[in-house]
Amino acid sequence: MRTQALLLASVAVPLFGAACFLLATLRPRPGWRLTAWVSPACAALSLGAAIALAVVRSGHGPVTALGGLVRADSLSEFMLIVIGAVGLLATAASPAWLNAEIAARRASPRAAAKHSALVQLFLAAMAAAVLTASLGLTWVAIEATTIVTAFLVGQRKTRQAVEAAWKYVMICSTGIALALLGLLVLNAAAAHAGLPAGLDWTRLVAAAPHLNRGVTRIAVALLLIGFGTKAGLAPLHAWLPDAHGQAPAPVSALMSGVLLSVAMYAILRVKVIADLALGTEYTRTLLLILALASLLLAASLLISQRDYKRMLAYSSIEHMGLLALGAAAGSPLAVAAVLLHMLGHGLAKGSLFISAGRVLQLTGTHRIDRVSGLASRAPLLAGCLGLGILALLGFPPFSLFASELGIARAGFASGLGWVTTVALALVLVIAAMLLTHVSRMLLGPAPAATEGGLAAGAAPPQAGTERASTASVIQNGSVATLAPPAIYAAETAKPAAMFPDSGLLPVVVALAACAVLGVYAGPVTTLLHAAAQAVVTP
Amino acid sequence: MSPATPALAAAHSASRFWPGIGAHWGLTWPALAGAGTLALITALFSLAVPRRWRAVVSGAGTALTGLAGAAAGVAAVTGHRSPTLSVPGVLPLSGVTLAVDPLGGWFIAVTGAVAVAVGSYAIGYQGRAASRPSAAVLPLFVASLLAVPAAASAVTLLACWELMALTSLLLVLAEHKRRPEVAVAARWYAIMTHLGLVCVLAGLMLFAAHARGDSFAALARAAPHLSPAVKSTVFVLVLVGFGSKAGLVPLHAWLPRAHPEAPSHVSALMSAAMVNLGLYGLIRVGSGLLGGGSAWWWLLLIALGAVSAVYGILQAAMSTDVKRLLGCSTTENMGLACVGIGAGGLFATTGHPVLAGLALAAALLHVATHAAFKTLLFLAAGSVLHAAGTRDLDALGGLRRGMPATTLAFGWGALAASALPPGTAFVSEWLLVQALIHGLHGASTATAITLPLAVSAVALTAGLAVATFVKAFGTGFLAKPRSAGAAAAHESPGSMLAGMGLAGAACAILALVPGAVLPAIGRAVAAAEVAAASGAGGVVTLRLDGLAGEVSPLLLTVALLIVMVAAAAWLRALPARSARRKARLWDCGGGPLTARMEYTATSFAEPLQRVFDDVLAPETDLDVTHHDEARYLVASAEYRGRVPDRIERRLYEPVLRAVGAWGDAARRLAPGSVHRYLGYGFYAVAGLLIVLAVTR
Amino acid sequence: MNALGVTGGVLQAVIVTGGAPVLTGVMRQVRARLEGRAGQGIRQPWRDLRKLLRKEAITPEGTSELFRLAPLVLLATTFTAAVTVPFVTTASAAGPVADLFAVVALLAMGTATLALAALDTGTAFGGMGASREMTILALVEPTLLVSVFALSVRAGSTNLAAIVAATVHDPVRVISPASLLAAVALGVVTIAETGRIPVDNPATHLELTMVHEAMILEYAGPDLALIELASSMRLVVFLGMLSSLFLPWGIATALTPLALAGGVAAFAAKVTLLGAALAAGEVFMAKIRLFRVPELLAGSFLLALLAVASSYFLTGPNL
Amino acid sequence: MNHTAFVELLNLACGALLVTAVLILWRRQLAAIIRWFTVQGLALTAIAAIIAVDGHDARLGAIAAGVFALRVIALPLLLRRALARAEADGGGRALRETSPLVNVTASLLAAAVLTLLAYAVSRPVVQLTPASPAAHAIPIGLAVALIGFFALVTRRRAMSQLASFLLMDNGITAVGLLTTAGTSLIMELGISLDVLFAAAVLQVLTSRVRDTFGHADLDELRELRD
Repeated sequence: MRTQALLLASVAVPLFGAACFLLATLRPRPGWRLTAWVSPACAALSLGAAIALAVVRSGHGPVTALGGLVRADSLSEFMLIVIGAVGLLATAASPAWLNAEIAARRASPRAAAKHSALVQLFLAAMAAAVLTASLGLTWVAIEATTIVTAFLVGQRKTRQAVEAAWKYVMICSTGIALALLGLLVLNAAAAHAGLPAGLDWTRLVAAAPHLNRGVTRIAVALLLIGFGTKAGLAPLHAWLPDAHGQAPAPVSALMSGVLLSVAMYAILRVKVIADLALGTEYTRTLLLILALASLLLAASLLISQRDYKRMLAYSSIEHMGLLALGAAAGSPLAVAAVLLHMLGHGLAKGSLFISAGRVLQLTGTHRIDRVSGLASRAPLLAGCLGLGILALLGFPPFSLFASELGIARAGFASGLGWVTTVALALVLVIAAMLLTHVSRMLLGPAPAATEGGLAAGAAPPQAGTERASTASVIQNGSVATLAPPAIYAAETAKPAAMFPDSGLLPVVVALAACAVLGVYAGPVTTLLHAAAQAVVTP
Repeated sequence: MSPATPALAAAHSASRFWPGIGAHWGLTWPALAGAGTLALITALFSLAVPRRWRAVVSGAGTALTGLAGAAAGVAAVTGHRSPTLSVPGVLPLSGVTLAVDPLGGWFIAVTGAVAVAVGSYAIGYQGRAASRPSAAVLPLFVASLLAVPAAASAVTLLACWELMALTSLLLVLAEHKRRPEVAVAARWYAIMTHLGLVCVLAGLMLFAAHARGDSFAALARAAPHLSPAVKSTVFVLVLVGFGSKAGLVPLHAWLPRAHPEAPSHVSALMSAAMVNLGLYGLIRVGSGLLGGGSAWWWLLLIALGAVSAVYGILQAAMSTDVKRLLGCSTTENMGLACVGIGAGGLFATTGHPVLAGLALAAALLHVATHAAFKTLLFLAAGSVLHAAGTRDLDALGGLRRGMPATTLAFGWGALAASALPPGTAFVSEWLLVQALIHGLHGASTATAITLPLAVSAVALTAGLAVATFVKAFGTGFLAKPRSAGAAAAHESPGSMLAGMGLAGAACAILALVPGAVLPAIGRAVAAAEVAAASGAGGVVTLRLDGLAGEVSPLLLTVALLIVMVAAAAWLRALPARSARRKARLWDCGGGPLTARMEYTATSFAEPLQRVFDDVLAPETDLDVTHHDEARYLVASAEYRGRVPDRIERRLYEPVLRAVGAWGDAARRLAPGSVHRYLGYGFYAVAGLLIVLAVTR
Repeated sequence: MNALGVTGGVLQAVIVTGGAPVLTGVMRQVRARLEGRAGQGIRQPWRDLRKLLRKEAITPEGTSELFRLAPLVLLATTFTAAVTVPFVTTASAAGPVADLFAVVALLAMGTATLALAALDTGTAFGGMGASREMTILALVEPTLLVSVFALSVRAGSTNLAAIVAATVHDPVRVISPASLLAAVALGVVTIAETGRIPVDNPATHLELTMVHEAMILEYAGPDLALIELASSMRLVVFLGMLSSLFLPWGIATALTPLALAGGVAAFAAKVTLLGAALAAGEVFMAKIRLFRVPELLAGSFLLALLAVASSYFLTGPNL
Repeated sequence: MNHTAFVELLNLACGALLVTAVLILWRRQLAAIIRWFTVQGLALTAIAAIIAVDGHDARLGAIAAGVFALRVIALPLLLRRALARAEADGGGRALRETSPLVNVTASLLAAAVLTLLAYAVSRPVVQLTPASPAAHAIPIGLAVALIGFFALVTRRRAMSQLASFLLMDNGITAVGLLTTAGTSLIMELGISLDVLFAAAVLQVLTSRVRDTFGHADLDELRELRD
């Protein structure tokens, strides 16, 4: 009973949060200051619930609730933890971000409340997706995430935002519709194999060997492409850079950090059934094609990338490709590495998107070549960005090193030597390009525009983190307000001054967590292996 | 490793007061653990303490870390056994395995000793300007350097390797706000080091996949049963990976960039300690784990080494940036060491254990000597930069007045580097040449063709090294100052001099009594499974075991000193002497000589540049502007000349261009049209369905 | 290191130091006669030295201790070589020093020090001379070591004493192609290292051509005397090495007065002959341009390499 | 009702499904497209109803009702309102699909090819239950889905792309119905709600696109590119 309560909490808490925010929007003048902190609170609660669930249930079998509609095994619990962790990161960073937006008159308190409500719904939908006991309901939940996030992507009603939202909804719905088709076909096969309706995961796995091969092949292909769309895998990846580029920073963090992983979760589940029904070769081939295509695409488009948020988005495509590669390898080690990679990537990419959001607020431009000398203008921000990128490239002590190494090991060990080598080469190109672009943004002397900034930054060395730099921005903001070009500086000056670092605190914590995980995962490791067992073909 | 001995004694006493340590933990682990803890504590404190104390804390902590590391290394090479540590919890999914054998111990000891000198130097060099990150990362870098040779599984090696890369990258970035070149250099370094990592990773993982286990023990056990194709693939991959770290041509491109732009104490650590680990990897994997393999591996390594040596020293001879010069000379010395390693492997595979031991011993000794004198040189160059504000030899000169101690240090280092007796490198290169020469007996034809060429490469390298360092010392420190900065140069603070002094002392010991370290090298060679022992021994006189050959640098030096003293005394004893008189230099009667009339470094190197015209392909352009009245009257003539890195021109630029073209072409994949995007999916689905319909 | 060697060392010290200027005198005389001049007599170099040693020591302005130390180092290196290389007896005074590489490096050390001293003056002449000398040194090194390689293959060691002993025991080897090629190569090296025509002209003071002279332009008095002495000794050492390596006949193998006397006489005779031949050759040759020198050295390098090759291929792999 | 009649009716409905799909692909008038879409919804309802009646399956009957509510009433209503607003903005002119990326003839041929592909691919599914006449109609559903996807790729107007998406969805639903493998009601409900909401979201976005980009066609939404 207690476990079931915990189980439902991770869906119910965000729903409650959403309700609070919706009420807040109803009030004529929402008291924003206070309500802003509801969402981090909810996220923290659900993360706590997830961890508690994992602790309570460890050692016992899966728990079910709502008459078998909801079930949690180790894999779902791990996914809940991923969602909770990244959700906490994103929501903890959003008050500062939203305040800055409000202060810059780009959003009203009501819009902010609406935004927070949608974010909570988004979190609830993702939690539901990993908790439901049946493939069908997982599909429903994943499609629900698209609907919820559509307005988040298009929140800023600019041309680009609308364009991004349209592409996002159109492409994702199409892809997910393909998954629906596959799902129905699989359902037919299951029915023919004598399964009751409902596409229950465990029943499917149990009956998988009896599924009709021909039908399952079609179903699996469609399911992989369909869920692959949502996971940002080629060929239907194109929504990702646009949506991630246009969505508000915390939302990009959530989408890139967890949404993709949730879709990958569905793929992992489907893979088990497929392997049992068709043997490992079929899914492995499909996944390898998707993986290499995604990696190649990410590498090609990162080379002459000019927009730093799109750059991060393409790097997400790369990492999803790596996950697909690991899934293709399919050994227990590979799957454990894939799961750890989900967590590490979620934390790192979330931090990066939030930092990128700060950069956007500070400089007012998406262009890489218009941002320079960040390290001397905003050392803390630059540090977060730089360390985040290093984490993303898989440098130790960050956990992505351990997971990428695991994936590579598993790849070579399961006879995918050549593919893994090609993937490594592509990853090298991507790493080179990320380093190049980011170092252009971070390094070098501060641009001439902020000469005063440099002075201010240099004057108080001890306290010379964000505060000094924002001081500089105010300075040249206020001097430059008369001059039209630097208007954005005048705008960003105020919020930056009002909220020095609070927006980056979660980022620092998340990166630290990522590093700790990379050195010593402790109990997480056991959970990882248990979760891996859940989706490794026996 | 002079600085290490007290620490070793300390470890001894520790084991006495703390029974059990010495017993089953050996001396190595406590020392290494101490090093790690010290590094972490130092890092935290450097973050915490106010700017005034930062440099002191980080420098002293680094020195102590190095001391502990050196103690561990010395304990290992003096034959103290230590158990293999296995920590499954750390590094998720893989776990960490550590072990220190004499081979690893040798590199650990060298690294630790370098770190001691660098640490005490860093106190003065960082000074008030010490930024929080670089002060905190310095000890961590040293710790990671110490950890790499202690790794006993492929995954652990890779983890330590990447930590080393990360920390060094952060240190290279230290001065990026002052010079834009730093960012460029860091970019090159990061990308090349990542390339190296990918190759090592692929090689080791392939190896581990075939060995069904990634601990070195498992790899070594499986090696004999592997197919030659797999073994060769692994070797070539790790050769590329480790070679890029060792700065072997053509993967050296990062080296002459990163070394000049990094802070000098970091350059010293990178050049004297980090690049060695590339060699360590080659020895460990090539000889130790793969167990020899086929002869062509080693012939290839010899060829690479020879080319790197000659090319590196040529670049050094041409360069006028003193730190770039030192960087290129690092490539040279790594090349020489690779010739030794290659020869060792070659002789081991062709069944000449004595020669194999000798060659590898030469390589290992050269690693140590190079570490000693390159530390000294970089530290001295650093204090020049610190004092005169420039690294350009053409703008230096006359430093001997302002900074006599630094001049002495650089001179001693230059002598050591140019392989002249009683210089440090003389002994190791002598051993190397001995090994090569004796290898001709009963060699196969390929070997018989390779060895003389290798010898001549080594000889040419030695000759050019003399020219290079005469240029560096002569134009940089002697003669007249060529710029205001050089004229105003002042001596560095005591801590920096102390660092240089330690390095200089190490140089002296290795130069005069190299025999003292030969037993340790012998154990290392045995651990590398190349030969039973180093093929040389003796303390005062170095004798080859089983071969005719002996040299005694100590005797040589003593003889020189005696003769000099005698001659000086004789001069004094001459009749009808009056005191020395000062006199004007011969200025051809026209006014006093100015600094502008001196030979610069560029002009000094000009004859060599002409000789090696075809290799270096120097670029010169001359614009002459005439008077409008008469085209025979020259108004002004401007001459510009530079010696670009040829390999970079021929190898890297095309690749970079190709990648750029690829990127621009690929941008057409994302034109922004939703129809195109959906089309990708549609065609993919249709194609897939067709395939499914056709195949059953 | 044995009695024979020590005795030889002492004798060599005396002979080389005392005889080197005489050799220079002889060579100048030979040239003079061949050019139809009367010449100054073979003792002239000694007279010059005495005069220089009597003069007061001069320190050019702005030069450092290194400038003053250089002559001593030069003398010391040359003298040490002169003592340890087996000229008179097959044994060396100090075996561990008589390694061929050690000797070569020792002599190079002297040259390098002189080059530094030249740079120390800061005059254009000094720089020019140093730069040229270093270039030649760098290019000579490969030839030298590879021909040493060729010779050592014969004896299985690079220790001079061992090589000489081996040659004495088996004189036929001298006419093996390997050793002939090596001899020619070493001859060229000797010319380059001792700064004789056609590489350098010891008698010139023309900016465009001088190498060695440009380096020592600022020296005067006793310092100059030391340098002159050292360079003439250097010539003797090189010629002596040639003689001991390729025509070691008459060299003393036993510690008997007769043998020693014979050794001394043979050494003197050989070196004088070689010197005379060198001088005679110089009469018929002109100095070549500095940038043609590499061609000459490349040629000698080729010969040395061929020497190694032949020592391997003509005698078969298993020597 | 006897079996032959059942088969006849079923085939008739399926034929209607396919024909309407082709007509939707053919016509340019958005109003007409919506009309035919409604008809297709009816066909779909018919299929569900026929199978329900034949199998005396109350659950399927309920589903049929749901399909009717969603695809004959809700979605067309939604589309019509969007169209009406669009035409109001456009000054009352009847809104036409500007020439699609692939001209009508070519797209009709493509539709033919896709239908054949659908038949080829879905053979295994058909052979799963060779006895049931419904199963034999599965290729039609797949064909409609593919045609919908094709239209999605080629249609320029936001409105018509939305319609094509719904067409594709109809096809998929048809497959679901024809496999006669029951799915749990809650799943059906979820799926239908998702479709409805997706359509609603897209309809809102359509008006936003119109507000921000005017009557431009979707191919001009190219500000986000590399």
